[in-house]
Amino acid sequence: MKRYNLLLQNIPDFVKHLQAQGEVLAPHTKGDNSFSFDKVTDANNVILDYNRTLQSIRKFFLPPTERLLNYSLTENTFTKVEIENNQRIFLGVHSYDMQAVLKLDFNFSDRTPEVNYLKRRENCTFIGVSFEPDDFHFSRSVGITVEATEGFDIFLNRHENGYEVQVLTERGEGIIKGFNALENAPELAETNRQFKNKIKFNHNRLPEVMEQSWKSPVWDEVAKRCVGCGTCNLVCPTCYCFNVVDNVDLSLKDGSRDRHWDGCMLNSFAAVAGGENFRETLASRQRHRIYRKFKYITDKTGDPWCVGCGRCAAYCTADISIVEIINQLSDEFEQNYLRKSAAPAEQII
Amino acid sequence: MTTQTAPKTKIKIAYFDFTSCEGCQLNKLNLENHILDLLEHVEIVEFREAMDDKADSYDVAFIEGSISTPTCVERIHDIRRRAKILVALGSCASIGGINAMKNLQPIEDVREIVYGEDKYLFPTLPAMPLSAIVKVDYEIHGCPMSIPEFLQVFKALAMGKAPIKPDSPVCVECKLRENECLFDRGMVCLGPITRSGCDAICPSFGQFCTGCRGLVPNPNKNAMLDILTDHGLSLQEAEKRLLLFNSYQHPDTFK
Amino acid sequence: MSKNLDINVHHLTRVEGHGNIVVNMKEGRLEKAELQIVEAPRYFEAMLKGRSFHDAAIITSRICGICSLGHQMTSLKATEDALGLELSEQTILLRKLLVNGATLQSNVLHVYFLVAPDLLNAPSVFPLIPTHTDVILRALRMKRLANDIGDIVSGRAVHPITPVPGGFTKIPSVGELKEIRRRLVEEGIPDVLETVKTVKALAGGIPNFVRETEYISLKDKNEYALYEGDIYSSDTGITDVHDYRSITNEFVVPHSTSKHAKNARSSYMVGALARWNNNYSQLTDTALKAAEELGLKPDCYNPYMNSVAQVVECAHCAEDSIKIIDQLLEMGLKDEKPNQTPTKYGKGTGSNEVPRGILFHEYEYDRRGNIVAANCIIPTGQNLANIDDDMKKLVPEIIGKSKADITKHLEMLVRAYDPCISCSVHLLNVDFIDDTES
Amino acid sequence: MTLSTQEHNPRELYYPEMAEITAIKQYTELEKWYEITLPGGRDLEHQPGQFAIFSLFGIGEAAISICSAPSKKGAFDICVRKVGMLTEKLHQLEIGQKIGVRGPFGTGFPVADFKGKDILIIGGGIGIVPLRSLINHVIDNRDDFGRLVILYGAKNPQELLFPDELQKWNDDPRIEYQVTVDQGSPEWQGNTGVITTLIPGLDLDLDNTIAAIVGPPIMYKFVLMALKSKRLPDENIYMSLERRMKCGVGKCGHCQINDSYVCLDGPVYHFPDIKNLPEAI
Ligand SMILES: Cc1cc2nc3c(=O)[nH]c(=O)nc-3n(C[C@H](O)[C@H](O)[C@H](O)COP(=O)(O)OP(=O)(O)OC[C@H]3O[C@@H](n4cnc5c(N)ncnc54)[C@H](O)[C@@H]3O)c2cc1C
Ligand code: SF4
Ligand code: SF4
Ligand code: SF4
Repeated sequence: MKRYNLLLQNIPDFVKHLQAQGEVLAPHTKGDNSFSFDKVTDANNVILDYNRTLQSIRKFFLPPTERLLNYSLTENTFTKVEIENNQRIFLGVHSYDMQAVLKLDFNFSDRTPEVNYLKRRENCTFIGVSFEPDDFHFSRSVGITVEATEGFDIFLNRHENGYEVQVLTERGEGIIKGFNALENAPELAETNRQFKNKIKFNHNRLPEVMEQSWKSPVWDEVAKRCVGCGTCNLVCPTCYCFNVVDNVDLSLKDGSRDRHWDGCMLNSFAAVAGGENFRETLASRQRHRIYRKFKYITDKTGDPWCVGCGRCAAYCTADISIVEIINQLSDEFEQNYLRKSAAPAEQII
Repeated sequence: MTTQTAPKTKIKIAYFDFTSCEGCQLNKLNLENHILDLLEHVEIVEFREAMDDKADSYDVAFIEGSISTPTCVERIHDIRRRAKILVALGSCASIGGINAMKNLQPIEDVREIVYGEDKYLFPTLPAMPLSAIVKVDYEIHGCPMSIPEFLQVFKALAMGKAPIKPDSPVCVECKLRENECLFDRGMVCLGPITRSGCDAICPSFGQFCTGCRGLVPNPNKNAMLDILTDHGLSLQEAEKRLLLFNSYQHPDTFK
Repeated sequence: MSKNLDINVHHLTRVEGHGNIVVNMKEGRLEKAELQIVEAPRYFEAMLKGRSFHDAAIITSRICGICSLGHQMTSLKATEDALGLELSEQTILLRKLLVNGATLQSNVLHVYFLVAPDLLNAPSVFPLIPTHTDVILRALRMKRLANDIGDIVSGRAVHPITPVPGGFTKIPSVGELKEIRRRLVEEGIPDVLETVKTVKALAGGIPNFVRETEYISLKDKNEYALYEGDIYSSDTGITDVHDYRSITNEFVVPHSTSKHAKNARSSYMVGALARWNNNYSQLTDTALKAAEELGLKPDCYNPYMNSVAQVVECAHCAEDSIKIIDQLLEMGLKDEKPNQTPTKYGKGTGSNEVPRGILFHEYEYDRRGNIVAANCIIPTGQNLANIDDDMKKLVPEIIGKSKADITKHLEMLVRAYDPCISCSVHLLNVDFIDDTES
Repeated sequence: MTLSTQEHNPRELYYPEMAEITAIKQYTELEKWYEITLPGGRDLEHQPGQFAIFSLFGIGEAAISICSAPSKKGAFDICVRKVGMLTEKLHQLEIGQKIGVRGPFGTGFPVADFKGKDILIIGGGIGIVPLRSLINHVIDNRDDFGRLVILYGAKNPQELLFPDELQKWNDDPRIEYQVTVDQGSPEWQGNTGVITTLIPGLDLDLDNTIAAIVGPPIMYKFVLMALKSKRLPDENIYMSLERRMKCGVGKCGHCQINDSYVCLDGPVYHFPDIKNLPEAI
């Protein structure tokens, strides 16, 4: 692996160097206090120092609304939709969001591999960047450090005057070739940034906690505060549920079948015609949401399906924190099951 | 091959208005880019604000406004008899809307405040949505009614299918548009329990959701009040904000 | 000549809101000539009580969907006056742009869709679509442009979103303003000029009726007053906006759920014709040329000419909007936050010219910024007494005509005022009661 | 890291194939039966119990079970209850018109494992529809199986589906057919009462009997209780479940029952696999 040093003042040039090779997508400011991944039009507007973007880069692979097919009502025929897979360079991705993409890769290639998602994933280059954990980040607790490089072609690790550039793949080397404003750099001292926000247990114990939590009173307590707005689903980088609707033009001659993001916290997510709703209460929906992140897929893959980005808590309108929920369940588990078997606490954590 | 799902004949539609600002009708007249397309599929047989004609029956009656006088009650029964499908247009018609705010105060006081000692000249009832008096087939929410939803319902009816009734909250549409949440800008917003379908137009323009589309089914009102009070409103102010367009649903409105 | 006449137009069409025209003549003596306002009363003043200053304009904009921007502007001004909120120059310019857009929109709607069918003897605009397609498309294009000003600057033309006390929640982008400017230049002005031609061709159908009355509007030293100024009466001159009650003198009449108003005489007129009579010299050049073309001269006492004055204002609004956009672009748009920190609490008054005339809102706030008392005086309400007086003079003048003709004249008269009945509560209907041989 | 997606063999999952309606029968006010023919008379190649997703452009999609047996060649059958947008429009279609088909999807009944066993069919309401595929399969391969016992329950006599076939089942000496309705009518001479009332009277070879259950959500609990009291082993029970479904291919998330996807792991489930899923029944 090659390492270089990139000075802060050279970043706009670096962005321009990338722009010459493909579409560059990077964080920009959005609104008063938020950030969003958007196509770079002006290299000076790229922000590499940010806490989190409102939406993760999943929106580029699974767009919020996506046309599945076009049809003609008069002909009763449909036409296929072209799926773009041009060269895209993602600049300034945090490690947890990269991990989330790898998880979605699994979901969309498992059992019934879906061309819509997978094709958009071709021809992508990822340039990671380190971040300073805030009150909401807890990726460390799910096994993802700030400096985790898996999935990246290049990783930028922030230090006082700039970034340490780690070139991780051949693709990364290809991308960086020809950019001269880099200095060779010695390896940085291990940074290993600390997180304030933590899950009490090691994440590999959580499926066991969940196993015992089906009937926990925590679900009802959370449900009392939750308004069921679905924000937590819709901002989660590993959520991918969707709805499909047919839309027709005003001519009533043509139309499209479109899918858009959906969320299991929403009222009618599990409702069928005739009025039956298989997850009627907010408590049962909360439980399903958390189990999707820490039990169901985890039982199959061994990995938590939450990447600790903190979005669901940071944007929750009711200030509900997933870490708090997990920690409450863990406390309960500790009291009801571990105390009884008298295991020393150290072994658990 | 003949079309299977597209309409075969023009549907006869009529527009009526009750107690309202007529903003929904106007909003409809503001469909400049669409109006000629719309007229391809329908024949407008009655529309007082724009034309002189009157009709005996209609496939679809679009109705704006709340019921708030004894005459309104008679008229809406009459319209219901003539209409195959009755669609409530906008908040006044679908949920009582702003008009229903007057229900929160004793009706005599309200009349006194406005007309003083002449208050007895003008009879009034509590303001009610159409569904309080007659069966309403579909509702288009919003103050003014949301044009995207109007078009959606219109197209569905023209195709002879039931329109989709949005039942998720405005926050969903905000997220799909990647808006910065107004709570993060220090404002308070009713989006979390307000029925979507407006494409989150207010938050997208930096203004809080006023709840004009009514509440989602099974709203967790107490949690919403907690959110509002956590963000600086007193409980009374929070309730008032919630009641802006939703007074009719409030248990105190018919004291 | 029939000595007895009974006209009863129940729920007059092609006006906004519900009203009846009732005319009753017995043996040559006019017993009744009135516009009855039967719109259900809505009690906005009562609804406002106890509401926060954030909500006032949201509520009052719902008085009327057609004048929603006007109510909102007036409401915001009253609130800002009461709470001592200073506005930036940018905010004021953007608001003036909005007022121009709303006036343009409303005037186009009224002239093309509500008045033109009368002049063409059609029951509505719909039959005109196949026969006058170009004209209708032009009208739709003009309305779209006017509404786009509203959509872009205020989020939505009906019940605007972004204008709030102290400023705007979102500022339009430079690109959006430039695009609007381009369209104003390339479609807006040419379409207005075409409109002048169309209306000129139809102007022969405008009845020749004259009755001098008092004309009341805003007046400003620097510009054709739509957003700013003092109250001006053609009879009594300038009055401070805060003293509006001394001008409007509202009173309740039994045949109207909307209150009537009077100042120096038994009635006065507000709206485009009043503005024209009071402020014509401040119109843009294109507007003045349009007036000349259409034969509208200062001190015009024919209320039917109100529709013509509206066309003239269309030209003014389009041209003035271009000027405002240029000014904004020159200043450079700033992403300003609304100024919402009150410096005082108490009473405040706001006034604005809305398409139908001068509008007043007055609020009193308590120390938490909640409304203690509110009063709104609406242009159509102010015109009602004047309409009744017009009818009283008109009916004897045209009594020789057929009943259908008389009815049409009366309906057209009321429509010329572009009455906004939702505003005044919701109004209009002509009742002819005819028990003669006729 | 770019994904070399070819190794995943990505598939176009959402494009339907246009098939023709070749026969229609109206059974009840709400239910219609259709025969559907794929282009060229190609077989759908489904297993009894599987479903497909049907679509009409401008209206939407819905999951519908295939109700003919695989032995029917050149076309297949569905039976549709009119409950909403798509099903309503489908009811307006005529012979010769085309609808979109995706599938078959999901699990079917493992008929190979049922060979030599007695088959107990318990169908409530529209649940008889997916079971008809299994019933016909057993009838068509009658010697491969032991007894065929059919219990069918409906709300009232007017709602009984496949009336012509019911008569055949009733008349066939090798089928033990019993039907009951919740509410009788003056002409109704048969059983009245919920379907569970038919179970206690059954004489079953417990180890050799496979029960296949399909019905409305609330039916399962009571049928399972009745079978439990008969001591039918859980391993011998199969059931088909219904959930909201948008994609049919395990992506949209709507049909999830705990960690199981009805569209992939179901709709036909082996009871032992779901009895510990609290959201299943
Ligand atoms: C595996 C499976 C097999 C089925 N087999 C049959 C069958 O053989 N015959 C039959 O008549 N019906 C069957 N259904 C039910 C059928 O799918 C629904 O009745 C149908 O989706 C309703 O669609 P709609 O557009 O007419 O109703 P609407 O009321 O307009 O739509 C109901 C909403 O619920 C959604 N929805 C998704 N899944 C379901 C569901 N399972 N039930 C109800 N609503 C659903 C629809 O997509 C839509 O959004 C089956 C369902 C499943 C899951
Ligand atoms: S974001 Fe918060 S309030 Fe909204 S559904 Fe999720 S947990 Fe509930
Ligand atoms: S569950 Fe919450 S913290 Fe975890 S990945 Fe999703 S949004 Fe981020
Ligand atoms: S701005 Fe309002 S609607 Fe949008 S996400 Fe926030 S609370 Fe929800």
